[in-house]
Amino acid sequence: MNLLEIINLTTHFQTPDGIVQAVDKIDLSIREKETFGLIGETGCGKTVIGLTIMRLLPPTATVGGEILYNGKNLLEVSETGMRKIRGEEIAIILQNPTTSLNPVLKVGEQIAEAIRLHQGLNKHDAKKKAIEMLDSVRISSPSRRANEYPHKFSGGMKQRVMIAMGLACDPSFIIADEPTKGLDVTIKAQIVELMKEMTEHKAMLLITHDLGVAAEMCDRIALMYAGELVEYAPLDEIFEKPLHPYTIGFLNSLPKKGLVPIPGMSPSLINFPDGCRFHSRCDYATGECKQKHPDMVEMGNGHFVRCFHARS
Amino acid sequence: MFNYVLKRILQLIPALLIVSVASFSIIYFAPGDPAETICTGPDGNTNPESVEKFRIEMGLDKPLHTQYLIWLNNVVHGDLGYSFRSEKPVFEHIITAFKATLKLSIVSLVVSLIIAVPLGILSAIRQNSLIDVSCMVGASLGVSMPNFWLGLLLMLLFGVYLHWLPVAGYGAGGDIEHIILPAITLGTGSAAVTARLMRSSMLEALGQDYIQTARAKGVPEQVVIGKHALKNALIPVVTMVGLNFGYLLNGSVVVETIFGWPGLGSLIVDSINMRDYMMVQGCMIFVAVLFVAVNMIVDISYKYIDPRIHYGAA
Amino acid sequence: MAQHNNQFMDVIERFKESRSVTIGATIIVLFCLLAIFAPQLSPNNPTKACLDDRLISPFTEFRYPLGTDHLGRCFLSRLLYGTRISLMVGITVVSISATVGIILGVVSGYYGGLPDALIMRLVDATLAFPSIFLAVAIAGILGQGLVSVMIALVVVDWTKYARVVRGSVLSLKEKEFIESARSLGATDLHIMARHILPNIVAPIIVVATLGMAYVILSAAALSFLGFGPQPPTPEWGVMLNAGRVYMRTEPHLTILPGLAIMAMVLAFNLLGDGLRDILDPKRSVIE
Amino acid sequence: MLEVEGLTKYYPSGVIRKQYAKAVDGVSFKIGKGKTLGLVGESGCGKTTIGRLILRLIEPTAGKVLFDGIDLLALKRKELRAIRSRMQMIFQDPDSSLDPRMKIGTSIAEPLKLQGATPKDKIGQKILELVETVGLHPEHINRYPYQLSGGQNQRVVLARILAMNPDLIIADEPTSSLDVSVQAQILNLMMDLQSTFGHTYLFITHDLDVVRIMADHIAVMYLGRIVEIGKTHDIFNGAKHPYTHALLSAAMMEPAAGQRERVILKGETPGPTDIPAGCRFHTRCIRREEICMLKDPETVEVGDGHYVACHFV
Repeated sequence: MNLLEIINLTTHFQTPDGIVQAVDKIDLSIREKETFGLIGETGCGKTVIGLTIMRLLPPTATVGGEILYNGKNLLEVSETGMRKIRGEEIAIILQNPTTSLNPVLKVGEQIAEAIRLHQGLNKHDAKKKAIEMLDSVRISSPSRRANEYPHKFSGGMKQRVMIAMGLACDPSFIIADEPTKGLDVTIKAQIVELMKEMTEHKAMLLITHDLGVAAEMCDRIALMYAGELVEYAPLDEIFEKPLHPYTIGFLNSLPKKGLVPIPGMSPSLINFPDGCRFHSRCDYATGECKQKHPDMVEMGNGHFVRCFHARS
Repeated sequence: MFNYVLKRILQLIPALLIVSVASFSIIYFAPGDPAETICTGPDGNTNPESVEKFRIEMGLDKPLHTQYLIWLNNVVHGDLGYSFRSEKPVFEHIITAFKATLKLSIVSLVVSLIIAVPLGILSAIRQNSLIDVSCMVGASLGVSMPNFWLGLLLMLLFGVYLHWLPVAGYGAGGDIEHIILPAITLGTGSAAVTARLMRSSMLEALGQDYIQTARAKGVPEQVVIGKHALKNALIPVVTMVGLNFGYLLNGSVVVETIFGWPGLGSLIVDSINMRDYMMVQGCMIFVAVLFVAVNMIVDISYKYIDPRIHYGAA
Repeated sequence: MAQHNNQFMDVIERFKESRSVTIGATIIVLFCLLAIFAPQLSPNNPTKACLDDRLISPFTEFRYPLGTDHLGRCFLSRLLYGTRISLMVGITVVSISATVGIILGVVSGYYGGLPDALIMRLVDATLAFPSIFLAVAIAGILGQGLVSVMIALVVVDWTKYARVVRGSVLSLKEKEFIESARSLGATDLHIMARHILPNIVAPIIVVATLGMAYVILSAAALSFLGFGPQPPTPEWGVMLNAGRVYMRTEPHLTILPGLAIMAMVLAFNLLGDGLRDILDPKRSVIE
Repeated sequence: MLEVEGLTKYYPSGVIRKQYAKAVDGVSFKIGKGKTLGLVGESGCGKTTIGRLILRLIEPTAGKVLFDGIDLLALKRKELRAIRSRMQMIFQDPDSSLDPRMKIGTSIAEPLKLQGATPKDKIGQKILELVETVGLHPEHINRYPYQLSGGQNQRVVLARILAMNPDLIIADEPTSSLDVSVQAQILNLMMDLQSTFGHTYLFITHDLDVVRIMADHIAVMYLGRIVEIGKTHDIFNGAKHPYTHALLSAAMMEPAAGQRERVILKGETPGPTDIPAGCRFHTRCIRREEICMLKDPETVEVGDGHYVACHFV
């Protein structure tokens, strides 16, 4: 059963330089209790997908397509209805915990706020619950810490607070946007461990550029390039049988896999090249790739790829 | 915290010393011999004998640095000398004038905040709307308007043509009718500055990531603005109140002169025109110490407003 | 962003987009033209008194389009010549205080240590006085005249530049490109001239433009209070002060000079605010 | 080529009670000519400070830096300026490494002009050569840094450095702000340049996977001190310090790696102002015993050029 189903989703931004097609005709579905990894490099549009699901986009954005959550199209829900869903049913852990916590509100209050809003607890009980949440994300002496301001917390601890805040109302679906960005290696390992444990029975969309983190946490992985998905498959398939040249190139450019670079740069989201968006950087590109835009095709085993040459 | 206050006070000492030297030297830069200047009666006559007596009495025959130290010692003990016009202690005059200035400043400050803060917030949340544009045009005009001109125009309209309010004067201890026009004149500039600052800091706060966090929690938009954004946006505005005090003191020079308000501003202008240099000297050092103290208090009080500021070792 | 190979063109592009820059710059250009061509545009000698023609109202006599003041001097001519004085005071004070402030600010920020401590204490001491109080005291002691007003304003104004420049230099010093210039073996002088100065031009331009507004307004205030130039000089603040006696019967003597001051100050404020938005590092061409 | 001995930098703090932040606390290592030493550690461990100390961009509190046999810390300002051209640094953030108001070409020309060895009329040609060497197009010469991507700017930085023809290059996290595919491009370029020009590298990073490919030797830092140093192969196959173990196991990859044993450190790194007594790692160490809290461990040699500072080796 799919908890979330995204059909033909398009998010465009109006800017002075032209229309930024951050998300372009994306289809994907997330099952219950599944962790789905969305991987891509800077500026490929992956963060926008999370914000689109939450309907947290600036007014310059136009969205098309459908986002079905439990069969209900989130793009048609009223703003009030959406407010009830945010935090209670779907939570997002935004990237960059340092700027995502309000500097002038106490940490406990920031967690308790969501609890008060959605669960109708009074101030005292909500605070007690907030302290429990801090404890569950392993923050030592949580009742003292709840009364402190965010600047007293280290980067790793702020990320724990963000996780506690996201999970405070026990949502059934979590979007985590680059939860380990900027953290030291040993702290990153702690956070990954914590998130695995805390979200075991929840569905999650993990947005990241870090394949290692995705490999640790995800059941399925999708790769995003220039506003569209180019490949998605169960975790093992991606690592053992990558089919799209971008996926192969991405894997090979990792230091562990020999540091073989992909030549060139990603295109800007304003003008895409004709044909396959990857053709100018691709070793396998043929005349067909320069003219026609490939569709997503299933290769069996739930493995989808957007490439004319995937079978060969 | 204690360390910080101590450090701030220690930092002020060199600046205050320079201030004191500057104020002390006013008498020496003033045209004419200070003793003669001081002993010149309102009729313009000087008595050489009394000048000589005064010289010795005031220690003016001693070397300059000794004179300075004597003077500084007196100042520290609150003795700013005597006004030659009234022959009363300078300090007494200053305190009386300061009370009038304080009254005027507080009323202007309150008026300007009441107008500026809500308008600034409204402009920010309705960015580029008619309200926003007209507020900001108004603010630009307010900042650029010479306050002596505004004062005269208000006087002309409400005092001369409409007879609603007294044209000038202090009334019986600065009563309501008398304070309205000078307070509006004085408050306009700071209201304009505050409204712009309120708007821009609100806009900045609304663009921060934590606003997104609050919305993602399902917090209603009024609460996002009223709690999450406003608390942050007010910090620079409160800082401004400290700066505003300097702004108001500056404005008081002109506004008090126009409206005949017997505060520090008109005191210093009158004293200069009357060549009452002891008084000028006293005013300068008083105003400087006052201004520095206010700035320091504002600085320290940030700690209570902005939890991000550490007053630690660094 | 449009890919100009020229930063200058990018900035020009943004100038055109900014309404406040357009309006401000237009008014300033107009005032400059009025100042330059004041002799040609003035119908009469601005300082020539004619007691027979005292206190003529505007638009009543062809000879005096905007009427005359209490000494029978042509008010339009006086206003036109006043443009010259205000602009001259503004430019002189701003250029002197900016030069002093930039030099001291760069030295203070770049070298730190003792020079920094000395300069900053001097700044602290100057800022310990509310600026108009200090200016009034200085101008009052130096005696009436345009020069004392200008000296007083320079004494007050230089700190602004010193502080802005010092702050910018301190934050630039943290930037890796300064470190890398040092590791290329560049001398301090080379770094200051080639890397630091070009990068602080933007904030200085903004401060100087807003500084023009401040100086013009303050000079008018000091003149209004009687510390400025002596009577025949057509200075707006002086004219306003002279006119207030006749406020009841001839309000134009008060209103017109005030409007002129406000228009000029507003123009510089608009230009400065617009420039600040354009040159703001957060959205600047250096992204 | 480079020999560092007991390098130390304390930052004083506190108005009344003097405290010291021990950013770098007695660090020693050597790098042979044409070799690469990878300096690995987490944020705040002092690795970045070391790079700047070697170039004397900041003055060390104590210690010795020998560059090609010359004691850098004994040099006067002028002599230092002359020798600095032989040591260059590449920084983490390519965008702030270039003067935003200078065109790319001007930036690359600056070192040539400062050095004065290239005749004026040859400078243009030399710039073209350099631009080509680092894989940029000649059309980039007239652009400004904000018009290029992070990876391209990092290439410009490399071109500038090549213009100086240095012996030693200190690379401070040169790719940590770049995407993996771009990181691979830059690292490959750096390795190519090294094999062409014979540069010596001090490669500072938090990423063990990167140094595994780049470095001949690896030094692992924790709170201002090197806790383990050795040949890359020895560190990856026979790490002795528990902190190195933790770093190695925290580097994640691939589901196929199987359920290998994962060491997850508890807690966070203390700040440089309150370095724990005894072994500075004891607060987070899984092998901690009483002695660790009492005694700072000596650095002992456990193999050919492999040194470890731990009581249990």
